[in-house]
Amino acid sequence: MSETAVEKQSFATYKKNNTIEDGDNVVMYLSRENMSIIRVKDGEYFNCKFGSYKHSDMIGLEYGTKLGSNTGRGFLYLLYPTPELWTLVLPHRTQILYIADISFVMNFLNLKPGMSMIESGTGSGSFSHSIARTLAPTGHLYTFEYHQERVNAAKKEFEEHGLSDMVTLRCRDVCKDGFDLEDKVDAIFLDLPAPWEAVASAKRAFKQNKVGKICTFSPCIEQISRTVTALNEHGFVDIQMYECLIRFNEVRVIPMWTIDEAMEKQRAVEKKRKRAAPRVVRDDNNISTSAQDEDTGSSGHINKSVKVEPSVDDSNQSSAAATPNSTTGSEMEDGMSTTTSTPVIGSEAIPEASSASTATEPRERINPKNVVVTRLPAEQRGHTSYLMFATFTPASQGPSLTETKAVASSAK
Amino acid sequence: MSETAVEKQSFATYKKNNTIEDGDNVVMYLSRENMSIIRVKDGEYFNCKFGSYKHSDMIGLEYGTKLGSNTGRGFLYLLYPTPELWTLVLPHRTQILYIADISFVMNFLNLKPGMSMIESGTGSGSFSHSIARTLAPTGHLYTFEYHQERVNAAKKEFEEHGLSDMVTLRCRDVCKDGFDLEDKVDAIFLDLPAPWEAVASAKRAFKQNKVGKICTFSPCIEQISRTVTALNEHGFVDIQMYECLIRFNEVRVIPMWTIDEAMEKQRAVEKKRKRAAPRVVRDDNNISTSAQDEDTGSSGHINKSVKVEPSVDDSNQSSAAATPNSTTGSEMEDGMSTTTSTPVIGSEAIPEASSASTATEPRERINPKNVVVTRLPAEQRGHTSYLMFATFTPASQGPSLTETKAVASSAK
Amino acid sequence: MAALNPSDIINAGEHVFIKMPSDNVKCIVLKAGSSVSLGKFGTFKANDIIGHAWGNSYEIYDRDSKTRVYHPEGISEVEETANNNREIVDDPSSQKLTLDDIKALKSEGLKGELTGEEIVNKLKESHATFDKKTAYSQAKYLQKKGKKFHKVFTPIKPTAYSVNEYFYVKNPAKIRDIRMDTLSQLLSYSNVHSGCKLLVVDDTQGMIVSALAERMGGKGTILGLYDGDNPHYDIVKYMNFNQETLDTIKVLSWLRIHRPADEKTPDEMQDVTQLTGKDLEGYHRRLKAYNIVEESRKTLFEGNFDALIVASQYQPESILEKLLPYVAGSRPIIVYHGTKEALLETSTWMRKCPDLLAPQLTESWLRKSQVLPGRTHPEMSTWGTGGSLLTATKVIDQPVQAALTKRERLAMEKKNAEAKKLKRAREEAESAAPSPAPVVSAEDATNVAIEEEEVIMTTTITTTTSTSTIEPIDDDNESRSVKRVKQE
Amino acid sequence: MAALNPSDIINAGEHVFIKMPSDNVKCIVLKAGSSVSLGKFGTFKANDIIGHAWGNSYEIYDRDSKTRVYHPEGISEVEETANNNREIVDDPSSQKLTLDDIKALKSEGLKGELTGEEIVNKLKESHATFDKKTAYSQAKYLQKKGKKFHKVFTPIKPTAYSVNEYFYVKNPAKIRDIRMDTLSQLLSYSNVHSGCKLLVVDDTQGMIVSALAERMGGKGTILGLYDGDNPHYDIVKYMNFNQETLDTIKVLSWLRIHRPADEKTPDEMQDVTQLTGKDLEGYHRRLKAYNIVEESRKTLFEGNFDALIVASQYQPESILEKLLPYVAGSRPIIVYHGTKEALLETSTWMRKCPDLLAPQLTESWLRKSQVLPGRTHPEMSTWGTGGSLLTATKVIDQPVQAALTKRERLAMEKKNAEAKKLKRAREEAESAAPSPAPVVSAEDATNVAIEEEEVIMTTTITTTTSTSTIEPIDDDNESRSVKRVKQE
Repeated sequence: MSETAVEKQSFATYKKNNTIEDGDNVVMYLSRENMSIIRVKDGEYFNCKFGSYKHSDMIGLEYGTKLGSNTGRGFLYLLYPTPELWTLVLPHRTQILYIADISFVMNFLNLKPGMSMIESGTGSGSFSHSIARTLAPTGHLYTFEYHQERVNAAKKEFEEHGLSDMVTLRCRDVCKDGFDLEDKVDAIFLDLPAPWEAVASAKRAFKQNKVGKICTFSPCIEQISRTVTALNEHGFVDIQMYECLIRFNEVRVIPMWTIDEAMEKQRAVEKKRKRAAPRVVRDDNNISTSAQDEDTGSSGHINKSVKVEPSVDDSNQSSAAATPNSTTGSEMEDGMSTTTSTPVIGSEAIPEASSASTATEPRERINPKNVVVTRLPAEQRGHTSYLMFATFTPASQGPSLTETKAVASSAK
Repeated sequence: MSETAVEKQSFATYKKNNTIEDGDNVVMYLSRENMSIIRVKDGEYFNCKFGSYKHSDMIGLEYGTKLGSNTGRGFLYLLYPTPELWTLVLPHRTQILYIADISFVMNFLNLKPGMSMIESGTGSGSFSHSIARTLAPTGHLYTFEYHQERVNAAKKEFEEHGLSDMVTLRCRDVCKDGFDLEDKVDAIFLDLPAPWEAVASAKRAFKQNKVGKICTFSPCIEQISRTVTALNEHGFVDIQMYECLIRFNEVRVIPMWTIDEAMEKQRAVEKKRKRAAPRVVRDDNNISTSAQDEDTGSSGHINKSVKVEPSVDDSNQSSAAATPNSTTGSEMEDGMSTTTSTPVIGSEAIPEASSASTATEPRERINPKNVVVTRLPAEQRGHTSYLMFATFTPASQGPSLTETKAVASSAK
Repeated sequence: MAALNPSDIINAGEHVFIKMPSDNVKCIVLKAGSSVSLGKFGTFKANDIIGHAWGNSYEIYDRDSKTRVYHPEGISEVEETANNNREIVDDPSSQKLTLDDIKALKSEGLKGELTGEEIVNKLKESHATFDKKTAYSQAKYLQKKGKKFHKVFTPIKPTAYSVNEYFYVKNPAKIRDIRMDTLSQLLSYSNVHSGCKLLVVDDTQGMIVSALAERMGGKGTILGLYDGDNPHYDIVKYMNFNQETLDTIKVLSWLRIHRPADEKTPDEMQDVTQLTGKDLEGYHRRLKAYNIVEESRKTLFEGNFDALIVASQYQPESILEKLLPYVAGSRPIIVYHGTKEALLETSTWMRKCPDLLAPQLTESWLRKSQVLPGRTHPEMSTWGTGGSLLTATKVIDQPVQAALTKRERLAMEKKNAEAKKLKRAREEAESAAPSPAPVVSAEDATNVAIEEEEVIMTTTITTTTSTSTIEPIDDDNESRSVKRVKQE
Repeated sequence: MAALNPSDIINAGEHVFIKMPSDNVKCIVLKAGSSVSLGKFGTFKANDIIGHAWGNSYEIYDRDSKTRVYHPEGISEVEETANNNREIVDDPSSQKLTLDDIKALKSEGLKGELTGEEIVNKLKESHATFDKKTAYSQAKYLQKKGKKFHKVFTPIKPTAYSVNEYFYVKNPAKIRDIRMDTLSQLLSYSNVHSGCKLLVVDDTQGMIVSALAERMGGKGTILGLYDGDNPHYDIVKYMNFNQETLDTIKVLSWLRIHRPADEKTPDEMQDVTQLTGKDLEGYHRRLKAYNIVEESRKTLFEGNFDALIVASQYQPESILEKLLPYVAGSRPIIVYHGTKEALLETSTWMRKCPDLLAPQLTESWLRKSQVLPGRTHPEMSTWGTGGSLLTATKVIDQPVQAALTKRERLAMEKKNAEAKKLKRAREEAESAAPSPAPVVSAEDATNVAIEEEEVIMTTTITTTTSTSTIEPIDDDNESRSVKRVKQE
């Protein structure tokens, strides 16, 4: 827990007592995809499809506590609101910045307590919260937004989140009207459609006698060259461009049977099936010239009409069906609806019994080796923007100190 | 082995007998970083720093055989030259395409035996070999290069590699003079500084009554929009852009000790050390205000003057030093040269004996869990180019067949 | 006009992917004379596209399901304007038409009473803030609505690429996450070509077998080992292969590699001379099936395969151990798995195997970009896992010994010396050009301590080194330090 | 002018990174009055940069090691020309100057008799094919040569970013491969800020501790547990921290967390009243050291840490087991390792731990681009491994039970019903706008078989489910399906 925390809650630090009190913002964590933020008010309820939760039950609990719903059928966790959680629960008024970009930009710009910074536009305030936390308690954030409604919403949030002392929010079209700040800040972040229009004013806003860093955030490649040109023309140096993204892994445990174990298992299944019922294989739709064979259940050729359509689904792959029971693959598919009317080879005449017997086959007989694997789910967040960085150099301070001294001594 | 192979060696297929014969091209595989290609000639030698190899010793061997050097001190493997190996051994006359781009482009363009294709420019012939292999034996590659010297070199290679029957190589500035091919090809690949200049001629080269695919290969983002515009203007559809690269993993096995195992080990070391010699810790350069302590060997604060400079090198991390002997970390550093003169804390007074005793500590006492891990080495090949694909649509064939029939029947 | 192949034309009875206005792709089997419903986008007559070349898009333009070739207008350049969406609040109520109005429009569109353009124009006119949008947003809005209301569809030809893309997007687990780029690399590493002979264990529902068969063009042999009752090569049917190509694919059950002790030939089971009618027919069917299995066995035991490709749910090394002997020298061994982690143990196993050279574990990275003039950028969502490849080369291990007489060695050394001399002379000529500046060494800094970190050699360390012979040069340098490639 | 902090200025005695014309970076300790040699790029006087603000570049412009602030000309737009390098054969012999000529030029340059520009011009004039190069190649050639012959250097201020970049490029193994982006994410997940209290196990030579300390700005506490004789926090010294910040870093040996049975206090060892002179000094030194260890122990046992960050070569779960109790509720737990594979077991362990919420295993991806007008592209070589992060939140597990009286529930339900009504009304108002078209369903296709793959729910399956209570909603849906983000 923070030593300097005050008991008025702020997203920029923790509360010293780490206890939920009336008026606190609390993140209701149901699952990674289901989080929301509330302000605790005695007498109110938080309702979701997994149950109802009484605010007054939360008061006095330590942050992080698991809380049961009124019925006891559901539960959630009461989390302390951090800028990182805020990014996950905030109401989207615009595209927002996520942790990959937020983190990299803050690191590159070397943000730390006590610095002054410009952000434009404020947007949904996702990045603003992280900046404020990092500059707190002595630094300051100037944030600009041209959209009045967004300004109003953000203003309210900064107040409710205990950040308004260190954030100045202005409604302003910085591309047209500039920042109206001179010799003031250490770092500047521009998330604007045409950042090049704000570069001249940005230059004036930097503390003039020290080094400063600027970052522009542009999704499209066409924005890159115009920004570079503007930065170049205004004397910024060391232009660097990055893309950064995070890959969130799914972790699974899958069994790995050797082919011998799998075959042993399959032979056992086959034996049982033979005992249970004589096997008849039919393929009524088989219009090809190749043999229909009753004995092997397999033909040596693939024919146009062969329609085998097992779906290897995820659960198949990762647990149950990944045990060597793919012998029963086609039986299993019977349980799934297929929209084609083509019969599945070998599936018709197999009695239910055999499939059932497979299910009761003791799975423990052979122990597969388990392997922990990762998978990147499709549709993760990909590209967000190109991050362009440049350096503002302090005004040249005339001759260097040594030269000044030399001049002074020779003047003696 | 290939059934259709003829005994004249070709990079487009295997030899039926899979045997090295006089005149064959053979890849000398010494290591992944050290491969070269030779033409076997009785009486000659292949020389490298690991030994000399007599060509006549190779003749009659099966491809893939491990061959000892003349002295028996070195060996290499005799590999059959494939387009993939060629990419790794060819003389670079230009930037070349590597397997990631080659593979993806071939797949997207749906190359297969019997197709006709244009490639421009030929460059070092890296991609040409893969294309020829894939179109063989009935397809054809038209490849264009404006640089006469490169044309001459590639011509020789195509002949020596048994590809000249299916490759037409022309010295030509296709941007200025076009391909001079009409209604001829199924696919086109353009690796040119200004591919947009070749788009009009490319369009004419496609077989006019069927669908065709074009790919342009451009490293810079500024080339993208000009290419898109040209493709668009010439009626190409379904413009798609990709980047593809391969990540080559280093695989290692590292031991993973629990903290308890590590501490147990360390306590044992410490006990031994105490027995071996009384421990004296001195930090002569310590100009800070904090205590110099002889007993614990550690102080609770970090001071400006504390100079501990152990290098955790790779071998450390992966085998020997990753056993819990970091107790001896500072001793080990004594063996490494440091350019600073600052003494390393705790290293001076420790007798060599203790370090030696650590080394003889039986490592088997605790068995760490081994974990197989991967690492991406730095400086892998990164970006190569943006791959832009588009589709040539066949000329509209007037009214559809059904309409034609309808007209015919109503005319009756 | 160049002559067309049957595969250049849309044929009746084949599988066809239909890309719809929504960008969704549907797979249909195109039956001659049928009508194909695309749901709310309308219906077209199969015969309107059968017999045409692939590649065109079609618009359904009236109630009678008439289609015509649709020529897209192309993407037009849109410039940034001062009109920058500032005034727009995300508020669906800015659309003045009610939901019912829009439904009515849609149904008129379906009936063919309104064209797509007309509907979109109506929407546009009734959009309160449309004029305030930037030109770009306007274009985007119209494109979005246009896609929905224009009944344009595109038949896509099934190829290894398009089939792979279709399943990768729709159900990646079915094909065990193998993505177009990873598959393409597998094809390259396999050196598949017309006429080769491949040994394959394919648990990707035949995705890999399909791609290999396409590259062989009807010449050569693929022998697929399968477990379970049937080879699960569902994907093959989507490829519209002709019989010649289908005949290149042979299969053999893992359980029937070796003839089971109780397996009887049809002749052992029945005396053919005693059979008549239905029984005789059955005998001949069984005989044919039996012969096919026998032929597959023969193909396997003859060996000399040009590649071994394993994409299995089972432990890869247990499969490699069994199948490596059937592969010829200097041929690729490829193991695919949906996750890299599943190949780690196999990779260390490969290192210890004297018959395998240079195992290499790779993953592919693929990124698609949106290509719009003025708005080009990588896609905002990524592909998932694309799978991982472990590749190596089958080699013929043998003891190494000195092979030269003394006289031979002397002759060789003389020759080498001459070659070296020549090379040095060439290098000297080249070095006349300005050479790249070496890194400043610390020794130059005399007045100030320049701190140098120790430069430590990175080498790959494996716990268990190869059991065989010398092993000096080879794999222990896997840290494949690709030279920093500089772009002109 | 804004007031400057000491850290805004280059101070004597501090560590400074010097970026040289070759783009190589050297680390020096800047001693007042000294001369700093940059090897062949010349020598500068430390006092010429001491006391100046960071950020400028300097040119060494004559033999006397004089320096002046260097204003780069900026990158100028270069257009493609018809002159496309076609005639250029890669042949170093096109440079007509001999190696000796060039050496002479270099030494003249070193002596300050020729400026960088003059040397480059001489090279250019003597380059046979220079005029045939494209404008771009010409510019590139000049830039390349210019860098070599202009004696321009840039002092770079050590920050968590620049120090990290320096070591990541120079010796990534030293900092266990932690890259700037991964480190930045660790900082975010840790929620480090002024005044917080952190528990850290840092095997990255103090890279992580340094970055955390920078973000705390001298307020708060970092307690670092170390193994071995000393905390190996070498990186800390590069950061030029003031004493206030250094004082926020406390350390404690793993072996001394619990006072060993045989450990004696200085008072137990010696009777202070009996000591004089050197012995007394020794006693006080020992006492101070002892107190520092005691204070670190106290800091640990007081618990309530605001984060636990582990970057260790040892099995992470064995460390977490010991240290979790000291962390406050709703606080981040972060494990870093250079390889993802080393965290897999820890990840499954975390899933089973009732005190940890939502373990998440991530890797970062970073790509730098070359930014040159007309020639912008991602860099031609990639970064290596950047390490992997496993993060979770410390929670307070407790049995769950119904918490409402019947009357309370009724009141609540009434309230809910009203809220729902309101919400529905709002939704209806919104739905008047055109809704996105749903995907065409297969049922619409009557005449033709539209084949639909089964849509299968992807859920993460773990072999061992949580041992605790209900666990319904929580983690089993880790397949964090980020919605496809569309860019306007």
